[in-house]
Amino acid sequence: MDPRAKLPESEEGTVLFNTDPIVIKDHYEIDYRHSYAQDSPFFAGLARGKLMGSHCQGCGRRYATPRGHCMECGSATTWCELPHEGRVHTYTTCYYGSESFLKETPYTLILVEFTGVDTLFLSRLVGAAPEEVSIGLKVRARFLRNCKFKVTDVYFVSA
Amino acid sequence: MDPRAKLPESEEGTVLFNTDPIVIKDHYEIDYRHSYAQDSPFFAGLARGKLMGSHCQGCGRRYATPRGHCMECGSATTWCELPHEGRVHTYTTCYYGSESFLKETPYTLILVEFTGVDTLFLSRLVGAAPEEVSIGLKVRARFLRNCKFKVTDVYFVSA
Amino acid sequence: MRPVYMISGGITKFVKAQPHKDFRLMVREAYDYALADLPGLTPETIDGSVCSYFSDHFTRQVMAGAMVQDYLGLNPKPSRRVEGGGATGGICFQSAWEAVASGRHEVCLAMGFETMSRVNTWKGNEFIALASDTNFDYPLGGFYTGYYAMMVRRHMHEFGTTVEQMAKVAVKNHGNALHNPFAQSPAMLTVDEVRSAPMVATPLTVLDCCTMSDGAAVAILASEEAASALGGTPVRITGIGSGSDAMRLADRPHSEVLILPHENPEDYEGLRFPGVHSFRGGRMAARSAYRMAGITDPGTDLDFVELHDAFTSSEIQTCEDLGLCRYGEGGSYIDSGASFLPNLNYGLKFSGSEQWRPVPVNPSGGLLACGHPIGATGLMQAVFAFWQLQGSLAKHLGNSMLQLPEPRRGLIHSHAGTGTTITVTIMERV
Amino acid sequence: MRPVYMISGGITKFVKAQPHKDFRLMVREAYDYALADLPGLTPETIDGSVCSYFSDHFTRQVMAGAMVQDYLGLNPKPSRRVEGGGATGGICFQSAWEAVASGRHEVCLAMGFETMSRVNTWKGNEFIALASDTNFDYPLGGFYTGYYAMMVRRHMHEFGTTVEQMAKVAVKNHGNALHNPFAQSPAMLTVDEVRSAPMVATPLTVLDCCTMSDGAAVAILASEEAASALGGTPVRITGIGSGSDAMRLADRPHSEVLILPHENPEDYEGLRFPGVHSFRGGRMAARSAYRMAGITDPGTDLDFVELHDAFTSSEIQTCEDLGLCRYGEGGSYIDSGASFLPNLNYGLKFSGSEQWRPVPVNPSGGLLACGHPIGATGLMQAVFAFWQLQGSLAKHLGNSMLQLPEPRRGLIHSHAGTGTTITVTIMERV
Ligand SMILES: [Zn+2]
Ligand SMILES: [Zn+2]
Repeated sequence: MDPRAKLPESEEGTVLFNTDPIVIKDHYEIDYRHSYAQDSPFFAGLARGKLMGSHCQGCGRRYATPRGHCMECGSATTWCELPHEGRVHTYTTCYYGSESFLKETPYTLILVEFTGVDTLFLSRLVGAAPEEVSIGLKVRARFLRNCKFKVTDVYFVSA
Repeated sequence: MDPRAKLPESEEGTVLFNTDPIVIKDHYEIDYRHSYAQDSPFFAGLARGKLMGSHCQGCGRRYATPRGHCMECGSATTWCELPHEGRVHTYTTCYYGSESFLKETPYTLILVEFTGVDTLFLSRLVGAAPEEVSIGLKVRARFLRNCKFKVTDVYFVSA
Repeated sequence: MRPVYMISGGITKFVKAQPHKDFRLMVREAYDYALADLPGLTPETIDGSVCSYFSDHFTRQVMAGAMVQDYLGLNPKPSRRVEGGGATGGICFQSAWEAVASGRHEVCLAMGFETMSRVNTWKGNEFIALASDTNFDYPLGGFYTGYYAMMVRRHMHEFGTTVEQMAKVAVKNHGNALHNPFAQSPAMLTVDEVRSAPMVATPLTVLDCCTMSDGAAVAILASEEAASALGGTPVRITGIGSGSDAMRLADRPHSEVLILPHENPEDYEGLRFPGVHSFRGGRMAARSAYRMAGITDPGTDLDFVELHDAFTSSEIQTCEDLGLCRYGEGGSYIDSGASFLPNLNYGLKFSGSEQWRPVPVNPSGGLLACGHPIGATGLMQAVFAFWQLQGSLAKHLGNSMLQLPEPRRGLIHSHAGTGTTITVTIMERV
Repeated sequence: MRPVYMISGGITKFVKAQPHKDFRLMVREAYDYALADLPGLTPETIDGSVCSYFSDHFTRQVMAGAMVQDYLGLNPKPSRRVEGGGATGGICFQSAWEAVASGRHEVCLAMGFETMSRVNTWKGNEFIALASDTNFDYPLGGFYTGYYAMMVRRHMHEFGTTVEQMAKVAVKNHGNALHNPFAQSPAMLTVDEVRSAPMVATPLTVLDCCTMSDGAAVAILASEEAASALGGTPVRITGIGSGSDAMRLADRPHSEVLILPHENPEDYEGLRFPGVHSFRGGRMAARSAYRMAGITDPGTDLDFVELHDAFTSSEIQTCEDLGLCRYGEGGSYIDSGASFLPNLNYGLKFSGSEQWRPVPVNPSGGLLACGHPIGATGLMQAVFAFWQLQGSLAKHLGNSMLQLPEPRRGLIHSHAGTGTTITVTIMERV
C-alpha cells in the first residue's frame, strides 16, 4: 500500500457557467444500434422508391404508416403498397423546432390523405411557400436517391 | 409552388448494422448546464481541500455527504467540515464499469466511516492492491489540485 | 367506493429557471407549504407517496423520485413514480386517489416537479418531442408545437375557428395570472400582441404556447376517517376518469363522436372523430369522471375548470371535449366570454351570446401563464382547485380577485402530447 | 378491501437480443398468450392498463407505454406508466391491484417490457447507474454491481457469509431454469465454475450477476365479480406491501431492525440496521404484505418465493429481509438446501440442518437464469407464481419438474437499485 499515492493531475477541466450556485457544463452521449424490427420493410421500401403501408387481414383497414397488428380488430396485417399521390389533410410551417432540426427551419409538415387508405401519413412538403399550402392540395411523393433509412427519405411536392 | 422541387442529395449516410431487420447506428447527445444547486458549497469545498458535510440543527445528526434537510427529523442543516481521516466501512474492486469508466478499471470503491459522523462517504481508494484492502483500514483524503468540480476531486489513500 | 379527500396542498412559484434549488429542495418547499397549511398533518401521518416527473432527460437522473422520497425523510415508506407525458401530474393525483380508495393508504402524498432549465429551450423541445414516435414522427422536425399546429389548422377547417379566438385564450389566462403570485408570466395582453408575436408553427405564435419552467407541487389525499381526524377543510374527490389515444396523430381514427349525457348523436352528423381536430382521450376521461361524479350536464354542474392549455388551441378543443360547449363551438364559446372571470377587465368585447352558462376556465392563469413544469402542472391545478373550493384563495394568493363566490364543484384536466393520455378529475366542496 | 384476483398471464421468452421485434410487438405476444389462455377474456372486457418499463434511455423513446397501448388496440381506454427502477414490474402489478381494489376498474392489464439490446452491455450498465445519485455516486464508476459488491462485503463481515454460499444460489437458480423454456440462461453449474468465472466487482463474478435481456410479460387482474364471470382458475392477491430506502447506500441509517411477527428485538441485539448489509425497504414491504395477508411466520406460511436475485448476494440478503431465516443466517440457509427444489439434483451437498422448513426460492430460475428485462421482470414473477398456484406449470412449460405439489401460497418480490424501492406481493390459491 502506498500512502503517498497520487492521482495524476490532468488539464482537462470542467466548464463552469456560474459559481453561485455552481453550474457545470455536462455532456452525455449515446450510440444506439436501433432496430426497425417488424417495420423494417417500410424503410427498405423507401430505398426502392415505394411507400409501404399495412393492410389488416381481419377487417380490411389500410394503414398509411406500418403497423404489424390492426388497432381496431387486433388482427395481423400484411404489407401493401400505397399510392404516391394524395391530398393535404392538414399542415403547418415550423419556424422553430428541436435543437437537432433548428438548422432546417422553416419547414412545412403535412398529413397526407390517400384515397382508399384509412389513416394519414406525416411528411414534409417541399417547394411550396407557407402561404401556398392549403387543405386539399394535391401532393406527390419523392424519394431521396441516397437513402438514409429514415422516414425523411420520402417527402412530398405539389402534384 | 414547384412540383419539381427536389431536396439536395447528401453523402452523409447512415451506418447499418443489419438489413433484416434493419438496424441503424443512431447517435444522441445532450449538453446540460447542470446546477449543483444547494449542494454547491460541497464542490467549492473540494477546490479548497475541504470535505464539507451537513449538521442537522434539529437532532444533531451529521451527514458525510451534504443534505440540505435532515432525513430523520426534517430540520434544515448547516455546513460542517469533516475530518480527512477515516476507516473503510466496506469496499470492492471493480474490473468492469459503465462505458464511460471502462478505461479506468480496475478501480477500488470504499465507503468511509468518520468518527462522530452518522453516515458514510463513497470514494475511490488509490495506491492499494485489491487484496490489500480490508474493512477497518485507516484512510486519508487527498484532493486534486486541478479541480474538476466533480466528487472525484477527492480520493483516499491508506493513512 | 371509499370516499377520498384532498386535505392539503402546496406549490412553489413557477419560474423560468431556479438554479439555486434542485428538484428535491423544490418539492421540499411545496411539501412544507402543505404541512404548514394543515397543523394536524405530520410526516408520521403519511403512509406513502406517488411521485410525478416527466423525463429522465430533464432530470439528468434516473429514479429521481427515490431521491425526493429520501430528501423528505419518508423512508422506508412506500413510494413510486408515475409518468404519462404532459398528463403526469394528473396521473399522479389519480394514482394517489387509487392508493387511498383501495384501502392501501389512509394518507397519501402526491408530489411532482420538473427542472426544465438544465438545458436550452430547443433541447427541451427535443426531449419533449422524443415523446412522439421516434421512427415516424420525431425525424420530421421533432416538434410538438408543429403537431398541435396541424391539429388546430384542421379544427379551423372543420369548424371555422379563428386565430383571434385562440388569441383571446391567451389574453384571458395571462390576465387571470396578474392576480396569482405563483404564476410565471402574468401579463395584460391584446389579441394584436398575441398575433404579432413571433410565429412558432403556423398558426401558433409564441404567445399561443406555454413556456418551460422549474417548479414543484404537492397534493395530500386522505380517507374520510383520516380527513376528519386531521381537521382543516377537506375537499372531496368525486370523479376520476382517464383516456388515451394513438401516439401518432396520423394513426387516429375518423369515426363517430363519443357522446356525453347531455348530447345527441344527431348533433354530430357527418363529423368524423377524433380525426386530428379533437382529443378522443379527453372526451373519454370526461365521460368516465362525469359518470362517477353524477354529472349529467357539465356546463350546468361545474363552477370552474382548470384545464391543460399548453396551447391556446388546446383550450378551445378541450372545452369541446369536456362538453362545456359542443364540438365546433369552441371558438364561439371563447367569444361569448363564458369562460372569463366576470369580475376582471380583459380589454375585450364579448359576443353577447348567452348560449352558455359562465364557467371560468383557468382562473389560475393555466399553463399559458402559470408555466408548465411538466410533472408539477397537474398537481398545481389540483392545489388551485382545492383552494378555490375551500374559499381560501385570498389567504394563499394575498388577494381574492380569483376567488369565485361559493364554488361547489370544479374540474381539473391534465393532458399529454396531442392527447395520448388525458385525465379528468372532479372535486367538490364538502 | 375489495378482493382482487389474477386471472391470466403471459410472457415472451427472455433473450439476450430480439432485434426482429420492437417493444410493442413483444408485449403483444405476451398479451396474446394471456388472452389465449383464458377464452372468456377479450379486449372488450379490459377496462384499462398500467405499463411498466424502466428507462427512456433503453427505449430511445419517451412515452413508449402510449405506443404499446395503441399497438394493442386499447385506445381510448385509460393507461399510464409506472416506474420504480428494477422494481418497476412489481410496482406495476401493485398499481393494477389498486386500480381494481379501488373499484375504478373491473379488469386491469399490467404489461411490462424492456429492450436492453439496443445498446452494448457497458452502455446498458451506464443507463442503470444513472439511477444512482449522478452528483455523488455515478461519477465514481457508474456501476451497480460495485454497489452490491460493497453491500455483500459488509454482509460477509457482519455475518460470516461466504462466496461459496453465494455461488450455491447461482447453481440453484440456473439449475431450476433447465426446466423453464422461457429462461434465457439455463445451466448446470458448479460452485467452482461460479467462482472461477471472470471477476466483475470483488467478490462478485459474472455468474453472481443477472444479464440484460429483451422480453415482455403481462398479468391480468380482476375483481371477484369479473373473475367469476370470466372463468378459468383465478388466484387471489391477498397481500401487498412496498418499502423504500435512501437512494445512496452511504446515507442509510445504522439503527434498529424492523421486527417481523415471528421475531424478537433480542434476536438482533447489537446489529445496526440496515447499514449497507440489508434492505430496509424489503423488510418494510414484507411486513406490510404479511399483515394484509395474515401471515405470522413466513417460513411456515409460504410455499414458495420468487424473489429479485439480480445478484446471488441479494437472494441471500432478501431471504433474511423476508424472514425466511433470521438476519445473518442467509448463508447457512442456502447451505441447508431449504430453498432448493427437493425433486432436482444440483450436484451439491447440503448441510443437513433442518432448522428451516423447505420453501423453494426462485423455482422459475429467478433473474439470474431467466434474465432481467427490467420492466417485465416483476410481471414474469407474477406469471410464474400464478401458474405455480394454478398447478398449470406443466401446460405452460411442457414439463412438471418445477411444479410444486399443491402450493397454497406464494410470494413475489421486486427490487430496485440497492433497495431504493421494493415490493412484496402474496398470492394464494382460491
Ligand atoms: Zn382490422
Ligand atoms: Zn435531524
